[in-house]
Formats: sequence, structure tokens, C-alpha cells
Amino acid sequence: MSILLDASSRVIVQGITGREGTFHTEQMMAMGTKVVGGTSPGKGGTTHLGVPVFNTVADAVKATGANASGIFVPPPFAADAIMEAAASGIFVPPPFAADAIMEAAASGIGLIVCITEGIPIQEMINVKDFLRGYPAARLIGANCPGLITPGVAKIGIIPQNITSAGHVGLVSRSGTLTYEVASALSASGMGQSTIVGIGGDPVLGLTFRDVIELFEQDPATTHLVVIGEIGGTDEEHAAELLGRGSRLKTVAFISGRTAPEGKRMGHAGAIISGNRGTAKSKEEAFRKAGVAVAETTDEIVGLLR
Amino acid sequence: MSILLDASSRVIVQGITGREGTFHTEQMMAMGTKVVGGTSPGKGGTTHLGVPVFNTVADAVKATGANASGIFVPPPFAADAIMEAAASGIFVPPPFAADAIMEAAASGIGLIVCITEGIPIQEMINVKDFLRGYPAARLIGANCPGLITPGVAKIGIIPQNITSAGHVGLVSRSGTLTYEVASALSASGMGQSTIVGIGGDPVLGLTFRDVIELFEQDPATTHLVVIGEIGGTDEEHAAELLGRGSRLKTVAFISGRTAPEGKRMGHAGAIISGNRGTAKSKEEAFRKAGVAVAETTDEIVGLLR
Amino acid sequence: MKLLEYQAKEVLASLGIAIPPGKVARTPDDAAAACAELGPVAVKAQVPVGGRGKAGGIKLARTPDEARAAAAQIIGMDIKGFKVPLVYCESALEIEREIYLGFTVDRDARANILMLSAKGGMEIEQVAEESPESIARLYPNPWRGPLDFELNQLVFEAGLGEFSRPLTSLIKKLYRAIPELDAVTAEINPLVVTKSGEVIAGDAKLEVDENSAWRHKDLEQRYGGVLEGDPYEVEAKKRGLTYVALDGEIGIIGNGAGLCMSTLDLVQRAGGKAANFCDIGGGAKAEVVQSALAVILMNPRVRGVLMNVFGGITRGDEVAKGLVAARDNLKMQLPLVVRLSGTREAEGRKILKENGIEPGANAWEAAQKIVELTRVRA
Amino acid sequence: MKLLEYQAKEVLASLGIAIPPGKVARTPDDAAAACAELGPVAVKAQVPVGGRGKAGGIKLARTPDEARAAAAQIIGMDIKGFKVPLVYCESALEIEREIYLGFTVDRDARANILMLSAKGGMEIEQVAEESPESIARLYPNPWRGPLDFELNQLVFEAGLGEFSRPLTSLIKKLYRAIPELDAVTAEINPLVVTKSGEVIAGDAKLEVDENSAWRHKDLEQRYGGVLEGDPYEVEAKKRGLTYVALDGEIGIIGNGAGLCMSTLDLVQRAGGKAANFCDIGGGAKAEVVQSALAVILMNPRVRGVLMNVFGGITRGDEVAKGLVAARDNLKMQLPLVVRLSGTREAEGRKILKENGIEPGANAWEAAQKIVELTRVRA
Repeated sequence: MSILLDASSRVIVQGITGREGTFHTEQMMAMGTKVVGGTSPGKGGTTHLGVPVFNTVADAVKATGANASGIFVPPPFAADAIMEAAASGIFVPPPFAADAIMEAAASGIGLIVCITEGIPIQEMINVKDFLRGYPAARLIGANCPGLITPGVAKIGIIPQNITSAGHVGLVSRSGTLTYEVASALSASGMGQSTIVGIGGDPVLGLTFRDVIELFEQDPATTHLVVIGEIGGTDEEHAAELLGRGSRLKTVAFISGRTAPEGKRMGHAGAIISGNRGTAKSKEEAFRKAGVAVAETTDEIVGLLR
Repeated sequence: MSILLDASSRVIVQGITGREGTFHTEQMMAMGTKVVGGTSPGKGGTTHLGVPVFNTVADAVKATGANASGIFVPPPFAADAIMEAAASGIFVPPPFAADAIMEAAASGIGLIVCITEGIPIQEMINVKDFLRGYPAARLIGANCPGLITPGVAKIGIIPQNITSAGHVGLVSRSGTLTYEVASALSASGMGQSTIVGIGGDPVLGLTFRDVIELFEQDPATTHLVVIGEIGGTDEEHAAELLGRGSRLKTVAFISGRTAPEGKRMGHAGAIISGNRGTAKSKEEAFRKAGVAVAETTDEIVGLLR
Repeated sequence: MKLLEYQAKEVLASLGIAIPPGKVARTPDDAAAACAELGPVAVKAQVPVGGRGKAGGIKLARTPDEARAAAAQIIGMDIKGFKVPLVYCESALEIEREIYLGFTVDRDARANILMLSAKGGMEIEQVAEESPESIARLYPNPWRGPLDFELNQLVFEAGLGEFSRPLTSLIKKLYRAIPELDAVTAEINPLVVTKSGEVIAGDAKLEVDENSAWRHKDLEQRYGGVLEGDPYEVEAKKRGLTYVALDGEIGIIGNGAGLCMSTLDLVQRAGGKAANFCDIGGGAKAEVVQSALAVILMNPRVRGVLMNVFGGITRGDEVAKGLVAARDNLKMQLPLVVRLSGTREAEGRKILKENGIEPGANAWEAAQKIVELTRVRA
Repeated sequence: MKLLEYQAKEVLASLGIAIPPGKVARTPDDAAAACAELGPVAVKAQVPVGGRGKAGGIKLARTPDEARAAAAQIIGMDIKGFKVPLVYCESALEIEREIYLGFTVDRDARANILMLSAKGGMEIEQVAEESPESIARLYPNPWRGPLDFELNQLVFEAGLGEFSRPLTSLIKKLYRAIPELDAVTAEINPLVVTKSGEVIAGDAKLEVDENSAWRHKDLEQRYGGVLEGDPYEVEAKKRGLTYVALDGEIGIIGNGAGLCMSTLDLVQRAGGKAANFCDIGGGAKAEVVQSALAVILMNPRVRGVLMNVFGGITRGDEVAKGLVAARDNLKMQLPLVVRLSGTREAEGRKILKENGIEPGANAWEAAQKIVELTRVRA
């Protein structure tokens, strides 16, 4: 069992013909993910990696019954260069990742995983509002490694070889720390039900709380690892949820306890967040909720047993 | 009985301290309408016509429990002049009628009646989309005479003296023709349950269909008069509804049969409306639905008996 | 406000859309000079109606002499009631493909609709009737405007995917006419793909909301005076009145579009014909009534005036006062029939009677009376 | 990108917001000239951090001589790690009232929040803590922006109804910084109501999203070079790297913010201290690794480098190739400890071994090893 993604998920890849899209689609297919197609405007009707390519997500959904999507389109600053190239006649895919998320939601995709980093915050705020009109659409990311249900399927870039199937739910804001911890868990014989990298951007899709609620309802998940970072108050909210009672044995880790404080310019941020958002505040929130807090990633496995 | 407006309706007037607002609020009060307050930014805390004035609709709703609103704020072009005056230090109310509609909806008002004419079409399109977020809010108008439940209450500018209580539902796109017909009905002893002037703008709140559906559900309404105009296809849609079966004895009248055809410039309008929208198309639609069609307003009473 | 082709194209250019080189010519010599500068041109009548081509309002000219001759024929020509004030001389395009692109307000949907079709050119209305599926449609959210993916879908749905990038970009520019100009309709038909792959507006139609004119005084200043039209309409517009010129002999004043239209219907039914009508609208004051009567009477064909006012916002006493003052100031001698009801009706009727104007009992009676009075005098 | 006060004010002025007359001065003589022109001025240090006033970075000057003296004191001063590059000489305002106005991204709400308070001035954070209800808040819909009635509500809620019209207008102008500049934070504190009733920005803070910098190259060109800051940071920025200067002796390269931060934590736990860190991000190619190492080594305090890479998008073989090439090209002699895992980990480790670099077993071991190696050499 797992959350969000299982053997029945029918996945398309937006930006499948690009370099990153191609590489990671191959990886996804190699572990058995049911990739049913991809999009690349102008390449509709062709085949790539053995699956059909469509001009729009709507076309792909209609033809393949896809219900999940991975987004590998370039970020806007890269798109800028591509658009300049476009002026010279080269056909290119729609360049904006934020737009790709909205397209997926409007086309009926239920699970949208956006790997692209560098999306402007204001565009993501627009996307979040747009998604209110599509309550069935769940977004993971952007700027995230995606998710993997070990041995079954993945959307994104989490390497399968460091994961193993089991009962630990893992949710993380950091890409590389996720790999670090998954690897340690696997090495210790603690497999994972699903690993979800929610991404590190200030404005993102599913939050810690959202993912933890799903793990709570997944009978196959018995343990939980939460990997947070300084900044924002999502960890505090997650701690509050766990404090209200949880059936999961949970360990939390917060990175950045020795990171230099960002030099603040104005007061606006402080007015809305007060003293929350520091590693200390987050660790205290978890401890108060009865959750074990690891001081290094190496401690996680021991605390989780 | 009646639709939309009855003795329990608690009405506020947006723009109550203005010239038109004052005059028509007096008229509304004179016939017994429960006007519980009004708004005029900057005049909050004062009293006008014996009711409290608030700075915002939200304040008014909180203090008075208002559930209906009449909007008498100036149209934008008038507002322009007011804003120039404002630059010289005179305090003025928020000038935009479209904004006033959105404020009313966001503040929880259930029945919003906008009398103001001259609202730009694109602003009304924005308003219509905004109102999707407030499904409980019903808008009548803009650019309409409002509605009256004779002998009970009114919001707007329909003169009470030409109306009388009874069983005819009257719904109309034209302001003055409404008076004409109400007057003739009253003179013939055929009182009205509620008279609704939906307004003549291309983009408006409740349509013929919406209002007719309400009349169908009102046991006190036994007869129906529909007064349409050339342009648009709302009359055709209303006819279609009535054609599916109605318990109301109905007469329709369309004005503009001899009006000169507007000189068309592009094709866009024709592509979407085809041959519909003419007086002939509307009259035929009603006849096809089994509804009597009056050729002059004077014929309406005779056909309705 | 409907813009002429050259005006609409200037606006499109300001939004970043490519247009062919062109020059306005007010005289045949201007047209010759334009052709000398631009090379072969189309000489196009500038009128705010469709069907110019069929009416002979567009001629090709290869030389300045041909352009002079074409302009001489076209300037001053009457096209569907519009006297052609000037021509637009425009370089001919090397057409590879013609596309239809437009947006307008869809009253049924209470929204803007964007339409795109690979079957551009003159016969788009026929296309709409015969193969509606070949016109791709999009209803953009009004606050968001069309999104990139929506435009991409539109372009592919229209079968124009090969031009996805330039079309998407161009449609976004065209759509800026809504927030920037309060446009209610814009059309580019044909939108031309040239042999060299450029996408250029071959024709352009643009209508701006009259209710927003106060926000766009620059447009009015720049383009307002070009079309002369009916001189009484021009005068009415200056006075801020809604006036429509017709071709009968009875002047009509009413309040509200519905009442004005039904008054026209009644006059025609009574056997008469309206010379014009003037809608004094809601809340009309004494000065407005006077102003309206003055404009109505400017037309020497008018043999009598029917005034039909039913008061809501408009107050009967003010209407009556205005009418009496206007009649006296204008020393009006023609028959005047008045139907006045509604708010302050009694006060209004009293004023009329005290000043020797008999109010009519109802609209139909009033219509019959004015037709009779004007017929007797004929 | 955080703009300095004078830069932010230039931007506000371009959005139509009133600012006091002011001039930038790079030398004391410039400041004297500015005062001669403007009359009495405040001489204000331009640094992208708060608390300038308390640090002695703002002085009043009534005469050119006073302005010269003030500028001489302030220019070059260190304020919270920033060397003051220039001062802004600004006419003093006749303050009637001080208001707080700002917007920022509320991460919890995933939305922009607008804040307005009648209690403007220096102590707004204290106000937020002690009487949060005195700060009125609004979350505008991102597609619509703040609507008139919402701003009217905000202004009255803040108890500033008497200034409703000018404040509403000003807030709408400020909010344009979002669509036009991709601003993520803007503050005017104090927003000054002068004795003559004008509303003027007394101070200004503006931060533009780094992710949108490519859309606003004009800002970068205009303001990018003013702040000198850490020379290695400047160099890293030129190379498009995320680099942070610290004050220890171990250089750190990692991929991903979380991994970099936890590497810092591990080094500190092992008893060492980082000199800097460089996040080579996702999908880092060989050239990026080389570029990062070069920048890390520029700082002479660096006595060894710890590289901690766990590959997702980043491919281990490319990282390893880049590292080997970089070490060779840069003739690097310092200790280098590498922890490499993830995608193409085996290939990467193989390359490292073949080139004489022993990959560390795990991050904690690697951290301990680099601390040991650099300590031995000390």
C-alpha cells in the first residue's frame, strides 16, 4: 500500500521530449511506472520512448485516461532563452511550468508533480488560486524531487536504488536530504511506503499536514519521518496536527540549525510570522507534540525503531 | 406572496446620502420597505433619513442584519468628475457601481439591486465572474428600475402608485415599458405579485429564465407578463423554458420590431448569435412555446385575461 | 465607438501586432503620393460597416495614377448610409494563408469569447453556419485573461498548431485591447500568414464600449471627428444625448430604450413614420428635455413631436418644466403631443396644462394624435 | 534582490507614488551640493538592512557643511556587515502623521498579504506583538488584485477612514509592484501624511523575486552594481551560483539547500566551522562543479573542502568528472573530502577512485574527516 501513487496510476510526462524529461521518464519506466504518454506541443502524433506524444494535456487525458502527471518543462528563465530561439523559427514547448500545472489541473489530472525549480513566487500564488477551482487536483512541488512508492512507481527524480518497499512514510522539504534519509532507512532494513518530496519553495502544493493526513489513512504506513527546514511555519502546523493524536511512530528532523540568519530588510515578514520559522521553534513544536526530534540525519533510524 | 422581496427583507441602500439615493430611499420607506441602514464611506456613525449610515457594507450587515441592498452609487463617468473634486479634498463615496455590487456580495447580501446605468460591459463581466464565488447572492440589474412587491416593499425606482397587489408576475428588460404595463394591469384590476425590472444591459444579473423559475415556484403568482426587447437571446431561452411546461398564463411582448437594424461592422457577433436576437425570432420562439404574443403593450391586458 | 480600419490598425500596432505599411489619404492626390511611396497598394474605403469590398469600396492600384483614380472614385461614395470620408492605401501582402481571429462579448455566456479559425477571409459567417466546429472557441476568465495553455489548446483545436508560438503571442496582444481600451469587439479577418512566415493583420475591426469612453478620451480626441455622419447625431452626441436619425417626419422623445422603441412601433402602427428619436434616459432633468427638443427640431423634415415619458427616476414635474421652457425658448410652432406618467405625474400634468399643453391619455392615443396632426398639415 | 531605499523610492515614483525630493551622494562633497540645492536634509546610509537609525546611519543636516560632515561619517561605515557605499540626502518632511503600509508573501496562506496600520514608524514589530488588531490585513485575490471596496474596508479597519481616497489610490499603485516587478515584499514605513495633507513615502523597502530577475534585467542593470558586498559572493553571482560567505575555514559544496544546511550542521557538530558554502543545485553539470570549486577556493581562509552530493537530477558521474577536472585545472593542493551518492553513484565513485579521490562513506564520516584534516594542518 501507499499514498497518492500506486500501480494503477496512469502517468503522463509534460515536457517528455526534453533532455530532463527523457532521462527521468526512462528512469520512471524502468521501475515499472505506468507512463501512458507525454506532451510536447507541435509533436502531437509522434511517439517518444514508446509512448504517444500529444500537443496538449487535454488530448493526452482523452486518449490515454491519464490521472497523474509529472512536469519537467523548463523554468521561465530558461524558457526566455528558448523563446528567443523560437523567434528564429524553432518550435518549442510552452515554456512556463506554472502554466503547465494549470493545464494539468484544467485537463482533469488528479496528481500533478512539478519538478521544475525557479518558478517565480507570484506565479505560484496565481497557480494556488487557480487550483481552488479544481479541488480534485493535488499538486506536489514545484521545485521538488517528486514522489516514489518503492518497487511500484515514481513520478519525479528520486533514485529508486536507494529506496525499498516497507512501512515508513517519508515526507520532506529537501530533495537531497530525502535521498540521504531514504538511503539510511533502506540500509537499515526499514522500507518505505511512499516518499514524498514536497519541495522547498515558499509557495507550494501539498504541505506537510496534507501529506501526513494521507499517511494517517494509509494502513500500510506505520512509521513516519518528517524532514523540515528553517523558514515558514509548515513544520509547526504539522507538529500541531501530530500533537492531536497520531497512530504513526514519528521522527522529525530540521536542517539549518546553524545556518546564518538571513539579513532582514523590512518588518512585513516579522509581523506575520513573529518568532516562528526558526529551527528551534520547529523542533520545540515537534517535541511539544510528543514527536522525537533527530539532531542529525544519522540519528533518525535509531529513533524510529 | 411574492418572489425575492417581502415584508421580512432587511434593506440597505448603498449610496444612501446621494441625491438619487436619498430621493428613492424616501420613496422606498414611504411604501413600508424595511430600510435598515445605508452606506456612504466617511459618513459612518451618522444618521440619514432616520437610519444609520455605515462606511462599508460589511459594517452595515453586521450592525443591522441586512440581507438585501439597493445600489444608487454614481456610474463611473460621473465618478470621474467626483474624483477630480476629491483631489481638492472633498470626501466622496467609492464611485464604482461594479465595485459596490461586489462589496455587497462579499458582505453576505443575498439580494443586490443595482440601479446605476452606464457600467462598462467589461466591468460587468468581471462582476459576473466574481459573483460565482458567492452563489447565494442574486443580482438584479444593473441599469434597471429594480423590483417591487406591490403594497409591501420595493428596492429601486418603480413608482408604487402605478402598481397594485395581485397575482401577475411581471418581468421586463425595459424600465419605462414596465411602468407602462404595470399601470395598465393595475387600471384593469389585475394586481401584481412582484414586478422585476432585470435591466437592459448586455451583461446583467438575473435573466428572464431565472426570474420565471422563481415565479413558477411562487403559489401567489398565476399569470406572467414578459417584456422583452430586440438583441441578445435571453427571450429565446425564456421561451424555451416556458415551452417545456408552465402553470402560468403568460403573455410576451417584444419592443423594437420597427427599430432600425444596428449597422454591423464585424462578423464576431453573427458567428455566435446567428439569426437569433431579432424581434421576429423572439416572437416566434414564444409562439412556438405556446405563449401569447402582444403586438402593442395595450394588447397585453386583453390577452392575459 | 466603432473604429475605422486604419484607426483599429493603429491601435493594434500600439499593442505590438504587425500591420502592413499603409497611409491615410483624404484626397486623390494623397492617394497617389501614398502609392508612390509604398508601391502597389489596396485603396480601401474607411467606413464602420462590413461589406466594403462588395460595394466597390476596395480597389487595387499598381501606380500612383491608378491610386489617384481609385481614391477619386471611392472618396465620397455612399456605403450602407456612410459617406466615405477618406481611404487607406495599404501595401499588398503576399498571402500564404488567411486566418480568422476575433473576440466579442457573448451575451448568453455573460463573458468574452475568443474565436480562431483556419478558414479566414470574407465568408466566415457562412463557415460558422455550415461547419461551426471549424471555429475554435475560448471563454477566458475575465480577471485572468487567456492563459498560455488555453491559447495553445485553442490554436491546436483550430488546426493551426504549426503557428502555435506566433499565434499565441499575437492573441495575447490582441486581448490587451480589453483591459487597455475596454474593447467589446475586435476582429482580424483575415489574419494573414505571409509567404515569408510573418503573421500580419490584413484587416481590423475594433469597437470600444461607449460606457467607458470617459476612460479613453485620447481615442475620442484622435478619431472622434473623422466620420461626419448625420449632423444632428453629431450635435446630439456633443450634448450627451442618445439620438438616432430615421427617415420619417415625426420627432420622438422618450425615456428608456424600450419605451422609445415601442413608441416607434406605435407610430408606425398608427400610420406615421419617425424622423428621429431621442432617449432622454433615466433621471433626465429640465435642461436635458430642453436640449433634446432643440436637437429634434433641428431637422427640417420634422412636422410634429411626440413625447412619451413614463417617470421612474425621471420626475414628471421636471420633464414638464423643461418642456414648457424649451417650447417657449425655441418658439416652437409645430404640433406637440405629450404622454406623461409616473413619478410626480400629477405635478407634471398640472404644469403642462397651466402652460397650454394637453397631456395625452395613453401612449397609443398619443401616437394616433401626433400622426393625425402631422398628416393634416401635410 | 533587495533594493536600497533610494532605489525603492525611484521605483515607487515610477508607479506614481509621491516621494520627498532627494539626491544620491557618493562623496561628502556630493552631499554638501545636495543640501545646497534641497535645503535641510536627512543624510541616510543606503544599506539593505533595517535598523540604520539606531546604528547611526541617519543624520540631519541643516547646512551643506553639516551634510558634508554627516556623509563623511556615514559613507564607508559598517552597518550589520554592509559597508555603506553611498548616502541619500532627502528633504525633511513636515510630519502630521505616520502610517505603516506594506505587503509581503504570507507563506502560510500561500498568498500576498497587505497590511496597513495607523501606528506607523519604527516600532511596528512591537505593535504587531502587543496589539495585532491595530494592523489591518487584506489578502487580495492574486488575479484580481485588491478591489476598491476591499481597500476601503482595509482603510476603515485601520482607523484611517479620513484618508480613504488618497490611501486607496496609493495602495493600488504600490500593489502594481507585483505585476510589474514581481515584488515579493514592499514596505513604506513611515508613510507620512504631511501637515499640508499630502501622503508621501518617508522610507521605502522593496524586494524583487530572484526567480523573476530574467524578466527585470533593467533593474539588475540599473541597481545591480551599487552594493559591493563580499567579493566572492559577487563572483559567485556572476557565475550563477548560490554562494554564502561564512567565517570559518572549511569550504562546502553541496546540492540542494537542505543538504547544504545539514552539512553545515554536521561540520559544526564535528567541531569545525564553514568558510562558505556553495549550492550547486539540481541538474548540476561538470562545468558547474568546476566553477563552484574555483569560487570556494578563492577565499584564502579555506583550508580544505567538503563536497556533499546526493544525486537526483544531479548525476554522480558528471559531478565526479567535474570535480576531477576542476582539481587538476586549479592545481588544488588542499584536502578534499567527497561524499557522493544517488543517481549514477557507482559510475561517479569509480571516476573519483580512478583519479585518486577517495569518496567518503557517509556524510557524518565525511564531515569528521574534513574537520580532522583541516585541524591537523592548522
